[in-house]
Amino acid sequence: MEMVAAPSLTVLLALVAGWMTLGLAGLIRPHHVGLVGRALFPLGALIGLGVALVGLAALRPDRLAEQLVLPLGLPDLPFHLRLDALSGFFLLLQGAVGAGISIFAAGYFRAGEGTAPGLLCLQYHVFLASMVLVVVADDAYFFMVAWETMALSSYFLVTTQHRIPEIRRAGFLYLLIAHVGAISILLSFGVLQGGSWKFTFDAMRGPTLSPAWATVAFLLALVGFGAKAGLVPLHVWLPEAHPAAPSPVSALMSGLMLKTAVYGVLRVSFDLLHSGLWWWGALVLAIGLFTGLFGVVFAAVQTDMKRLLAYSSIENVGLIFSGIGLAILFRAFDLRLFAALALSAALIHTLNHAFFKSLLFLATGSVLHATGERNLGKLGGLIRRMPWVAVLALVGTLAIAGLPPLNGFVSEWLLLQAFLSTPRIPQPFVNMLIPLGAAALALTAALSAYVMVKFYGVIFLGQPREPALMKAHDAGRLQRLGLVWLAAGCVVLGAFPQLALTATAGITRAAVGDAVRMGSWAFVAPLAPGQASYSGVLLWVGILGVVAVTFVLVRRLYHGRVRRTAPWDCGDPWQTPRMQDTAEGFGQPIRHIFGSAFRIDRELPSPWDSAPRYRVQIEDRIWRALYLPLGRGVQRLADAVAVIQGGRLAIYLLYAFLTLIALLVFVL
Amino acid sequence: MTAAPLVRQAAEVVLAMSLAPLFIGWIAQCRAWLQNRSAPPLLQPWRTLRKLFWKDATLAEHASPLFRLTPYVLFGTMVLAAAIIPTVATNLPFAWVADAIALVGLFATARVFISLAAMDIGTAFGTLGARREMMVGFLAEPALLMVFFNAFLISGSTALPSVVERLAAPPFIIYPSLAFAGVAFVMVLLAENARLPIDNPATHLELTMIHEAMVLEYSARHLALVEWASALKLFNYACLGFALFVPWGLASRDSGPGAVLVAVVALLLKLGAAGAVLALVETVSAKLRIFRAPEFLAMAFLLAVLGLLVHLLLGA
Amino acid sequence: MVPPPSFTAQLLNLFAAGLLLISFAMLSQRRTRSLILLFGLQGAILVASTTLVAYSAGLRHLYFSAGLTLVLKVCLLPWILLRLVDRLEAQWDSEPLINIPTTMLIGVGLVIFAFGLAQPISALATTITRNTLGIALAIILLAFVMMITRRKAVTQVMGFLAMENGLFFAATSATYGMPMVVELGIALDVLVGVFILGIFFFQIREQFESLDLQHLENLKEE
Amino acid sequence: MELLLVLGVPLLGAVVLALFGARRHAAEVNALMSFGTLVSAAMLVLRVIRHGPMLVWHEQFFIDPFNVFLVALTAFVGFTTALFSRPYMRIEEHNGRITPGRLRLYHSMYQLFMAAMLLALLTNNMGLLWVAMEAATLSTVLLVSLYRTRASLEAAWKYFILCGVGIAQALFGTILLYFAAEGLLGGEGMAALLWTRLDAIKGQLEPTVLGLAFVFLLVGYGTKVGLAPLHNWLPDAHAEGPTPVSAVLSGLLLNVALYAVVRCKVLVEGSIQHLPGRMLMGFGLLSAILAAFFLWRQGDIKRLFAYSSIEHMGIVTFAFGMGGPVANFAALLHMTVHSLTKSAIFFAAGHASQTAGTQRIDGIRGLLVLSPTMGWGLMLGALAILGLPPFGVFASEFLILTTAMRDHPWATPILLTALGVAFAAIFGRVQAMVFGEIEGRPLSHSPALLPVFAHLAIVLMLGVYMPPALAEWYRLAARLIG
Repeated sequence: MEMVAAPSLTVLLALVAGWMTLGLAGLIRPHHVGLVGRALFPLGALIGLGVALVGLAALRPDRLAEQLVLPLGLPDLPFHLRLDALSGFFLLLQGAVGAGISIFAAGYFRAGEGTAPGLLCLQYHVFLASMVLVVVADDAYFFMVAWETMALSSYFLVTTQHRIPEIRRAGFLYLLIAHVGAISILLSFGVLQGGSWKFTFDAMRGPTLSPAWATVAFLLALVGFGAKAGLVPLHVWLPEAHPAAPSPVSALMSGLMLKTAVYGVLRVSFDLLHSGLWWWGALVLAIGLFTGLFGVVFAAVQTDMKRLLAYSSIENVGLIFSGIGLAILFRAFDLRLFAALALSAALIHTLNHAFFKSLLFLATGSVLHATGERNLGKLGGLIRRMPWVAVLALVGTLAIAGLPPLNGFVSEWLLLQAFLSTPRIPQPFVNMLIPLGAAALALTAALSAYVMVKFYGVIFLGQPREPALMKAHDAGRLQRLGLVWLAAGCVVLGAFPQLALTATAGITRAAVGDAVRMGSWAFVAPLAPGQASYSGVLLWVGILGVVAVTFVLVRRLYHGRVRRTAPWDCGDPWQTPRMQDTAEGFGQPIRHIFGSAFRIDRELPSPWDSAPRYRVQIEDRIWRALYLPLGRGVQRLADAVAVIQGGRLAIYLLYAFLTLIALLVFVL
Repeated sequence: MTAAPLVRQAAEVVLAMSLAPLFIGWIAQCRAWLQNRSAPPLLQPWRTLRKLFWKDATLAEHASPLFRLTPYVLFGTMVLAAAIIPTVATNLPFAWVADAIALVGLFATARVFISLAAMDIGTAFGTLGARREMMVGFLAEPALLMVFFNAFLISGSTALPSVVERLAAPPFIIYPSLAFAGVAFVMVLLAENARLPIDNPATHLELTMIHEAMVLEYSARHLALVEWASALKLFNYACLGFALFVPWGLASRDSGPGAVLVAVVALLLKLGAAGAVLALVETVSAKLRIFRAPEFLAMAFLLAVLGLLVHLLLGA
Repeated sequence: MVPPPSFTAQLLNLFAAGLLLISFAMLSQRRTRSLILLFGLQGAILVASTTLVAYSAGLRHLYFSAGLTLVLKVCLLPWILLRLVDRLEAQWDSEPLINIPTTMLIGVGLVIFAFGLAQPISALATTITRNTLGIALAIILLAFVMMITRRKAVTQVMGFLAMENGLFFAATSATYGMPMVVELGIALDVLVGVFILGIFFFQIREQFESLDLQHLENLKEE
Repeated sequence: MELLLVLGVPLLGAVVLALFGARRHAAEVNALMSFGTLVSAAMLVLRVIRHGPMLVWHEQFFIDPFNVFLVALTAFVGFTTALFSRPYMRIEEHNGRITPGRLRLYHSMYQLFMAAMLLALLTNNMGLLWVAMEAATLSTVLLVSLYRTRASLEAAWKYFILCGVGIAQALFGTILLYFAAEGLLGGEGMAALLWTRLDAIKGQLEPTVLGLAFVFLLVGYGTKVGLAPLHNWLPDAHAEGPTPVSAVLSGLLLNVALYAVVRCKVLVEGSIQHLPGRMLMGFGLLSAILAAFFLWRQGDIKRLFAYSSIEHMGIVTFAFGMGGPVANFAALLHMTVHSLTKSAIFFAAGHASQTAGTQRIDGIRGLLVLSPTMGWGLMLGALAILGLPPFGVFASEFLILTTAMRDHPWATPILLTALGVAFAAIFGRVQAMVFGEIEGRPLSHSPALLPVFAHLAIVLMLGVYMPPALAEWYRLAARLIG
């Protein structure tokens, strides 16, 4: 049977099964941290590497898609699996990043409040496994099963500390939105199967739907996957759930799970719906850009480091989706090369974000362990106490800030290149509006640098804001290993972007029928050599070279004498740590400039009070504008409906009577 | 590839490094003259640098390695930028390593590093300066990108050499969009290089300062590198302006040493003029309140976008 | 020998009219005792009509069901109910939820509706008792209204039983009765039902000190 | 033979328990009898699988895939519920809520109820069907009022009156059916009441009469299905009766009533094409959406899940209304998984409320900490009933929703709203009960959580793997319903 035909899928299934067994093994001795931490999680990391290799193998250009059918599932709809370039890319992402996170987690989880480590291990590996299955599922039912299993396992991981009400609330909101999104995806599949009653993706690729139905399917899918990805206005769960979860889980959710939503959108809009209307692209582009700007602006005013990262995830998802939107737009006008460029940009940013966002979340995890603090206002100066974490976090910070020569810059560069190609679009309004889009993109990128300076500066630099921080300790060996792995990923992808670019070639060829030009070993020149080129590795060489040379020269020609004294600070004699900018202070310009975006309530100290306190709370307008009214509306309806159950028997009989009469009239 | 291009590259970098402080000096002179003060000598910045290099460095006791590394990074990025921007000739090997967008990225890297360094000591002034620098930065960077986009749309390329050659190539065409872009560019330049009306390079101990507040804790060779880097930054911006708006006179790919000489002369003339103009602008304009800065830069940003729209509308 | 079908039909229609009349009377009646008596009377007429149908159509099993009805609805149920009422001192029903004239008006409307509904059907009935279906339907609907408007448990049950009568009438007159097994089953169910109701009455009494349905309005969505 | 056993065992049980129900081992006897029923039902199933549909006893009984699978389901859930009721009732007795005398009543009525439902399922005679339904009502009325509290009496009274009136309508509907058929099949004997006969000639039946008949039958049996707005008895009866009774009411009685409705629909659709389907869809949607909003403001754990039953019955009814092989298949599957899951939930919820000493949701907290198995049982059950994969409920909802999306797109927003609101309502409450700080004390007898996980395991299996035999069986049934 097909088993033979699909070697790598078989291997993949074996790996997944391995994860499952690891998880179950955790249940043998749920409270034994040594077993779980020292044995199971590292093994899980190894399996992750295996998954990455399978993905890599699937990315080879000459590779055809593998298919496999399992004897499970619904009677007429057994589980179908399929491994093509797109799934391969995401497998690579999940495997590589997941491995790093698992290693870190091995050193992170410890017994104590909340779920037992063993159970945690089970949920964790089920989560990983379900994500892998999502990207190889090849029929609607299996996809949905894997998809919801993913949501469910992550929900249990989020609510590990279920005794804390906020965390319960976060988990509830998360699962609710995830579920509604899932139903919407399901309906989209219902449209896609086009009356063939076959829910395999193969069957869906076949029929070309009428534009109206196709639009319905696309929009439903966009809503469903957008809810998972955190597109505004479906983002509200994200800043609640990510901080609530243990840091490795936040890393998984932000780095891997959000990406499955990206995968879903790509699968539906480029594979199942093989043609699209141009305004879909415009819509996705607009939503993406707005989400990006929204996310980064809110990230800038956060005071909780994990919330800050969560909002920055929203931003990056926005950037990814703007890339996807551009790709759809270009495809609609049959500008294949540019579509390929935009798509590659989106994919590469997906990969990059997985690396640096997980890195940063894990770093916050170490900080959390070392200090027990999540509030930026109580951190600071940790670079001296925990150098390892600080240095590795710096890499992540620079990467996510989109600075050359790290990987974050590459994808933004590609995205801007794609934007620059938009004048080719034969649609006056669109290419009039695109410049604004490019502007928004640029603003977002610049703001993310602002956010990251705040993030890094307040946590690691300056003077410790609390005396307790002096006792902070650096991360353990396993944690370091995980961080190093991810940081290395950022550096390598920054130095050799063409690796990632070649990886996406197969995907874009399948999706839009073209791939970007590869350039040479050192250079990236996606469109044409003379037109735009970038070389990460040479930039590295250049900067390091110049720095080294300058350093040596300065030492040689002059001297390296250094005197340590108290900071000068314009001769201001007494300085306390409280004099440095707080997180709120650092966010102040943003509050000033984008004031209309927030709902701010502030407590300003009066000139007379002896112990002046300043408190500011930033709220999301969308929550108040959309979700609270929704909740209130449902409540009101529920109250109205409750009247029906009024408790009086005569009235109940009356209902029955009237129903009878009504039906009789109906049939009359 | 042969050694010749590398030599040319090196020569150009050295030229930039040596001219940058002089350019600062020249602006100072012009300002002095415009304000009827006796001008400092042209070489003053060079002297300052030399003096600073010889001094003993003083560091705050809890300064982290990042703090000590930053000046070198700043200097490195700026030198690299100088290597990318075509100041004299367009056929530079390194120019292909990073295009204009990457150049903006480089500037951003420098900005981030200096801000981090400023926060490292954890003094009131440092963090305040860092915050303001980043604010100006995130407003200026998009504007700068938009300015570039104008040129990109005309030349259909983001690689500076191609841009320059396309713009400089005869016949001479007037691009109305570039007019908008030019104004925007000047505004960005002022903001990015801590000039009036955003920042005042001449002041200290003032709650309004930005750049100076960040480098307060630096001394001796570190300070020297920082200052030199900022001089280079200004120089780079100036050269960028030349490349985009008055690209004439640069030596193109296939031109002999004669052309190079012409180019150098042209560069000097341009620098002279630019310095004078800068000085004039700085003299006539008063320092803005820090929260006027967003408006100022938003204006620049909008001008640039307007330029884009004009270009798309007129197709030129 | 056999009387002309037309005459039987007329008689049957007469009975039917009587039943309808009685259900109107029940609808307007406030005293529980007389309600029960009326119910007995209704049962009696039912028996008469059933025997008539049985005789005219010569169906043996209808005699059985007539007998069953006689025992159950004319003797047993009224007797039980009367005893209950005496034991529970529940002779008087308080003012119904809707006042009597309005109820009457609604009743008339329902009768018209029922007839209108039954018209096309009875047209294709094969039996001599074609027109009675509409009346049966009317009786059922009237009983329904009665259950809705009454406040005391006992009277509500009376309504229930009246409805049951209507059903029985429909069964016998329109279709010459259901098969025997079914008849027995139905009768059994009704009997058991009434017994359970009796138990209920006492339990409700001991819990609420009255059979007033207002006490039974606590379970609701607050 | 098997048939005799299936009907006889529970009847025997009823008698035996009526006589000795107060003894110490009554509960075990109860479980034993239910087990006997299960075994004989299994034999019957095997027989049907081997020899196909069968007509016995002068066609009085008719077993086809449609009802035989319901028989198996009923017997199974009846058995597990008996297992569960053993410790549950012991605890109730220990808490002094009921006396041994009442226990006797409880056990015998339980068996009687089983017998009635099985009869309703197996009979081929529409009249007997009606009788059996009425019998089921009467037996459960006594079960609902078992505690003799004001609330339980009120609930039982409403249940009795509403269902009694409803069932009366059903009878009138049956009479009309008979009336329509006797012209063709002759009044003699019961041919005109036999479903198989009617099914054979359904094409020729008079549409107007059938229309009327269907209305009465739908209102009548629909009252027992709990279709809004005829549902008012349901939450009260579920909340005030003993939990095992709630379990069988939700898990079985509703199914049986729906079974009756569907049988009638099949007949009526012979001469009227779309009307019945439309009515069912309308009722289904209305029930689903109303129930969802009722869920939103529930304070009582058993009422909560009672309303969720209304919602799911609505969904199933909607699916039957849509008709067609896929929808019917999905509806049957949904009936199965719903009754399994819902009874499991009631088991867990019953023990939970015993632990907390209250049915108020805000009185139940931290089950996960107090008793992990109970907590997980409730949590997983709730997740399953909310249609989260890989549980089987999702499988059926998947099919129903996709079908609706293709054939009746206008209905999907309503379903989407209903499912979303229901999810928010139920999940929020369950989470609050399962998680959080501890409240409550351990139980006097060890709770029976085996049934809970047994049911959930089956539901889980149906979600990821359906035995081919079962699937084939569903397909046959779906085809029968047409």
